[in-house]
Amino acid sequence: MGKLKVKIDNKLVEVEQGTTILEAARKVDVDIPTLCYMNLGDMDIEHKPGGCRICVVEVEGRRNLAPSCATDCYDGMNVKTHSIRVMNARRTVLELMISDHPFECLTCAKSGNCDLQSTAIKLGIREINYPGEKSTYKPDFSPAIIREMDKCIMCRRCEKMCNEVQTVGVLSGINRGFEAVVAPAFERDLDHSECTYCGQCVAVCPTAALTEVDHTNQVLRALADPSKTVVVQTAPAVRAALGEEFGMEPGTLVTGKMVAALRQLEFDYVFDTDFAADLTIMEEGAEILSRLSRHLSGDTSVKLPILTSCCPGWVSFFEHHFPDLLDVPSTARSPQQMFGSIAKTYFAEKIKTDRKDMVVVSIMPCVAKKYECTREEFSVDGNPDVDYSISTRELANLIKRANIDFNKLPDEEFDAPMGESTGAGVIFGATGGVIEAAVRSAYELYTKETLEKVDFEQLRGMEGIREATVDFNGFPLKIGIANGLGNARKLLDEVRSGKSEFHAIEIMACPGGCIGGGGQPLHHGNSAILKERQKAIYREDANKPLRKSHENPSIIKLYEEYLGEPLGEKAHHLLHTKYFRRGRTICIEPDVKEAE
Amino acid sequence: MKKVKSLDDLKRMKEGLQANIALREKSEHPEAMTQIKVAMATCGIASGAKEVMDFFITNLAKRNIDAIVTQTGCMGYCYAEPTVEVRLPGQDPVVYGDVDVKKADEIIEKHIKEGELVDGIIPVNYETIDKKYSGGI
Amino acid sequence: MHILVCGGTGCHASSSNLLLENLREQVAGKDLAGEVQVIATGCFGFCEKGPIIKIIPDNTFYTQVQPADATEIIEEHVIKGRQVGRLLYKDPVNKEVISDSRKMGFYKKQIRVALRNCGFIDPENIDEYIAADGYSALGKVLTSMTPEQATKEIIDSGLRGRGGGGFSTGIKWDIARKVQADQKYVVCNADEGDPGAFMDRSILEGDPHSVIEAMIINGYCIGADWGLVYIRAEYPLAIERLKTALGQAREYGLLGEDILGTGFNFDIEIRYGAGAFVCGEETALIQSMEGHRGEPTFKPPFPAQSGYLGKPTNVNNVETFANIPVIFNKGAEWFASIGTEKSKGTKVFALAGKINNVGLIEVPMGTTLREVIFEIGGGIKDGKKFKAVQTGGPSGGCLTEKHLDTPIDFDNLLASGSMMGSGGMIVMDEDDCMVSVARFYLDFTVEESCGKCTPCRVGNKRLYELLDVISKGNGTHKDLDKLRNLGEVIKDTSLCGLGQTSPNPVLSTMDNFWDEYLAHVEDHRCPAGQCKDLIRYEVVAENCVGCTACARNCPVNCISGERKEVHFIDQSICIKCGVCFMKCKFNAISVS
Amino acid sequence: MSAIKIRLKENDLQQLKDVCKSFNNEEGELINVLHKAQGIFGYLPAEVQEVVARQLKISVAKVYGVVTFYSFFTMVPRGRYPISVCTGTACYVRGAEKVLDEFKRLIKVPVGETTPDGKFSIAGLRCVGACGLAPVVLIGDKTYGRVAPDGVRKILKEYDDK
Repeated sequence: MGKLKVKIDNKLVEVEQGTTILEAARKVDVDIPTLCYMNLGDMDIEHKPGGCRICVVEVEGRRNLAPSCATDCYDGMNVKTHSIRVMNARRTVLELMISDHPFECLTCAKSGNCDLQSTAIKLGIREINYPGEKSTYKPDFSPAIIREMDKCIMCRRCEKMCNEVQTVGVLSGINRGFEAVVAPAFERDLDHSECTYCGQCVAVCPTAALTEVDHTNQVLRALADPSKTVVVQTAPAVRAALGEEFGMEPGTLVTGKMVAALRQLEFDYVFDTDFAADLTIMEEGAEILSRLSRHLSGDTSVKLPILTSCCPGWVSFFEHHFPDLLDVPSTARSPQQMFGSIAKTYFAEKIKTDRKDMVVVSIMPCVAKKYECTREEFSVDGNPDVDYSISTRELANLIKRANIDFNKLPDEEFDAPMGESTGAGVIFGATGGVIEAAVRSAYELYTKETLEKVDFEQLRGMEGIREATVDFNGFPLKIGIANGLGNARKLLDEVRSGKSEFHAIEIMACPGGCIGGGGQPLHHGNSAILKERQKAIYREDANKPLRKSHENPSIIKLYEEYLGEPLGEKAHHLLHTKYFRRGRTICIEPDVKEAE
Repeated sequence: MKKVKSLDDLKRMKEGLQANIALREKSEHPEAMTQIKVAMATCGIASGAKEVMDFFITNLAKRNIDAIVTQTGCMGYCYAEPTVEVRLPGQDPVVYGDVDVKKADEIIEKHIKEGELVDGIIPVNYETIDKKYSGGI
Repeated sequence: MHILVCGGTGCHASSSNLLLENLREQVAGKDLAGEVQVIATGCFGFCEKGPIIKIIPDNTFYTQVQPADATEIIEEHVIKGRQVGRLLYKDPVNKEVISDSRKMGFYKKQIRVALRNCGFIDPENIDEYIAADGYSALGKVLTSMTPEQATKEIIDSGLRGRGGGGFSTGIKWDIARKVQADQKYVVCNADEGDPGAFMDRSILEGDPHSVIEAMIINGYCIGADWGLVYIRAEYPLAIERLKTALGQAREYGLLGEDILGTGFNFDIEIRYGAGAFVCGEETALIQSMEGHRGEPTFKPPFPAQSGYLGKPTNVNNVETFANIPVIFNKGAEWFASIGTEKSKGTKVFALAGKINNVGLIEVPMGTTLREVIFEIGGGIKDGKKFKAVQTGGPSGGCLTEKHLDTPIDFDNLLASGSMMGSGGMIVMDEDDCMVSVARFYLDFTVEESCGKCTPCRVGNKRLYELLDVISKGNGTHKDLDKLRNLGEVIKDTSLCGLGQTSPNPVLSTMDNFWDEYLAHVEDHRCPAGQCKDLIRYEVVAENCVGCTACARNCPVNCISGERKEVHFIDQSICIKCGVCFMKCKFNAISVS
Repeated sequence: MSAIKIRLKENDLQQLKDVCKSFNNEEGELINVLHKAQGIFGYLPAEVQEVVARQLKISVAKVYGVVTFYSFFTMVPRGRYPISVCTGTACYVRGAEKVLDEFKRLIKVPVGETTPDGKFSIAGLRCVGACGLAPVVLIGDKTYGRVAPDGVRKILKEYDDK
């Protein structure tokens, strides 16, 4: 079929059949404002409910205004995006939206980063002509996510992420008309739902209806407390995105500046979660090999595939949705928790500090990590291994608040010993990275040969589900990779039905892996940004002198001095965990009789 | 159980069933049809009006004549019961007295079919039933 | 002799089922079973005077018949041939008694096409439907026409969708017919949500087979073998009758496989609505049928391209379907000969409100409002003055005196600022306040908006709030400007038909009753005396005789006064219910 | 996290599962299932929705979203004598609003709620199609036509001894 000739604001543009007015307009640099529309092209996530009506335009010959995000172009179409009719309508619609929104921009968590606010600025809203009753809802504070639905504009992006992308199914549109809002079942708090705290809803929320729990003040207090030794760890994906908050191009690596900034913030020890990622590979890799060899030798009590367990959103997901498969994932704790555990034992002993006087802060691209560090099993006598987890966005905020000019900071190095890491630890930040890191080590341990080429390109990419076979010297190791919980569910369903042929599966809750985490700088639906972050991660890996976790000298030393063997007793105690059956919030089936 | 297996089946079935609602269809346009009213008050019934009415209903149908048979109250000719009023389309009504089955047969064959009047007409004080009984039927 | 007893919901609600039983008992008891058939039919339409029975062949029309009247009817009318005078219909204007339904003003101007079998056959008996030409259209289509020819017949008939929009039914079928797909669906929209319209229910109650027949024909035309009826769960009687009819059609082989030996298969299932007006919109309806929240989706894709379960789906409403068999039986030309140039055939209206003859009527397109209201409807109740007629329900507008001689069709109504909608027609008199009426409809829309798009979710709420302020006498001229701008924007920007039409009641009343709005705003006065906050009931001392009727009936006991003395209303307690006003026989209560 | 009260009896649970099964546990049949379930229990408490969600393999949030969308579904038990006042247009112009007000005033609960003794509940209803009888009130299955505000007390009296 031929191209369509379309006129938008008197600019001619030729587009393919199936192009929307919005897409065509962007081709000729006509920037139609949108609010509910969201397009994460590479992840095949498109959301255009046509609900907000901000993007309406006038199409010649059409009775009413057309939503440009959902209306396809046709040949000879004549579109006006700024006629007086459109401007009045768009303005009125926005005023309506704001009329049902709290006027607290100055104190709002999203101020300056809010799509509603920027649209209001763009349209020059100075007064609300249609004031009236506002919706009010009880705010919901969970360990990781805050819901303030007074600020919801019903774009339904969160619902899309929660249901169609993540298949977690916690959020749904409820009620109707003016009362309509997005909420968990029975309007319970998230804490009483099956929420995994993956944070994808937070990541796409255009306003502050969904935000992460902010721990920056607690961190500041800890830093100001002379009796506390404050240790910070930074997750791999943070360095690939933090720069964006300071106006740098997506994909700029700011590892050194980040370390410098953390020092200026007066953290006592600036360490790297990558160290713990290497440690994770030691344990998880050993576990993979152990289960694999026992399985291959005919031990039917050993289940395969083995699933990675470093992502807390994912852990929460299988605890809720696949409680019958709790013995399938690796028992290895996540890098964040391994770090906390080691910091408050091995390192605390080293610097002769009581764990009660040590505060471990993690900088994470993640919202679920906030929840993970509150899990009871990760504390000793009520003292958590990781005290506070703050997101990339919160760190940026903290840096700005401390009057630090991030762009002008020098590059600095992490502290020893828990700042040392290999390239394998870095790639944890991208989907496929954990399994690639595991393969690098497992290959050598299994084949007893040196792995020459450490780049497993077949494990990299952005597709939601990928599979690859790695030749372990004659043994074909079948690997599955899923990012996004909806994709994870597909692989899990296969495992549950016994159809899965994989030996090992890596799962990350967020699309793209940690680089697309719920705590990262907002990408506002631009998936090109994720690709740049991914490239940065692999660039950092390539630049590292050491690229296999088991070669990390600090890790080797840790085992020698403290842990003994991977999967050994001490390692088991400090670095492994167990999972809990969480099921639905109301258990009906198992204990009906007891209840009645 | 009946199954309608073809269009012909349906048509046959319709023909068989049509009589059930024919009365209603006809009553939509009664003036276009022969109307027969049988006086069915106590006096009429006592002298055999019901029998006469049944005869009309069954035989008109049998002989394929489009007609409406209705009952009416006493026409006031108690001496001549059963009485029957016959109105052909577009004509004035005629009232017969002392109608029995035999007379009814004659009315059908001669008056209704051929348009010939039959003996036994009550001519006196001619009033239509409609006028006599307010509201009319 | 046939005794037809109306079994529609209206009459049902007034115990017509008991009446039916009593009549049958009497017939059996008096050994009349051979001569007299008692038949429960669908709605006669004349709901104002229900329960109604009609005696065939003499067309005697009895109104407001109580179960206890059965004996008298049988003994007097059936046996003795004497009409029961007190049950006959009296013309409300000239008080003349009319016994023959065909001579009643209510029926004189009506042409019943969609309602042809309502009140004529027993809807629970397929044999009666077949006797009344039922399924012959299906036979004709399946054996002698190609889908294309049959579709063309509908296009040629000029039939337009009776559900509201008025899109050409034939063209709609043709679009669905031309789409290639392995599976297609036919959907009958029986989710009549317009408050005050009940024709679809009446048709399903009175003539379910005509809808079934039409759906099969539709299936044949577009190449679908499955049909769904989406029906309001609040319509228990219609559901029962439809289920019975489906069962009978299946038993006769008219539904199922190899229909009439032609190799064509088609079956129908029932889906229930659950109380959401927006589900009358076809995309919302499809969402609902799939088990989702009934939120409309953006068109295109149209259901004809991607509908139920993503398959091409043709959706028509009940009344539209009810017209289909007649078109094939009598020909497209016959159908097109009725009505106006662009609106063919007849339209069923639910005539209600301040009118003498409330009921369901069917008139040719092009009939004027005057004919409908004053001839068929018998004029305004209690001799009051006609003020407005609201058509199209919450999507329509109010028409006035000046529109009375406008021939009713899709385009004229639209041009007058209202719309056909599903055919609700609510007549209002001088006591109805137009601001309140607009507010009533907005209240409905606010409650029924799905909440998906901003203008409908928030905008209608704001419209309602503005109207509320005005009806309380607190509105300003600026509020009136806002009302208009907001109304226009909501129409222009809403996602679906609900929002695109919801401001109509406001905009049309503003157009036609501007003075009334001004009176509320400028004088803080409600000319119709209906807005509670703007009126007070007071005792007119010179007329009050102290009969105590007002005091005794006042629900809040705010009226005091001794017997034979002038009474007094305590304004601080008065809830303005108006009972005192209604009860006073001496014009001693005034509204101001 | 797990100890939350359960109100379903075992046979209720079985009945509910049977309902779901009769619709092949199909997701698309959610609304039909909810109709049946409400028919059994009179309303749709959270527990019922949980079971339905599990049987149909859909999220509870979605079931709740559907339940709260449609006005026919309710999560509160209705009274033994549910009062529905038709607020369709025909009834409205013939004074239904005042009738509704009077009912509210006399049974002392707002629309959508049930009296504390569980006897009456009151709701608005959009057009029962008996416009000839406007204003119309339904109490249970019983229809009252041409109801005037001052007739409300008398209607309620019928239920005095019940």
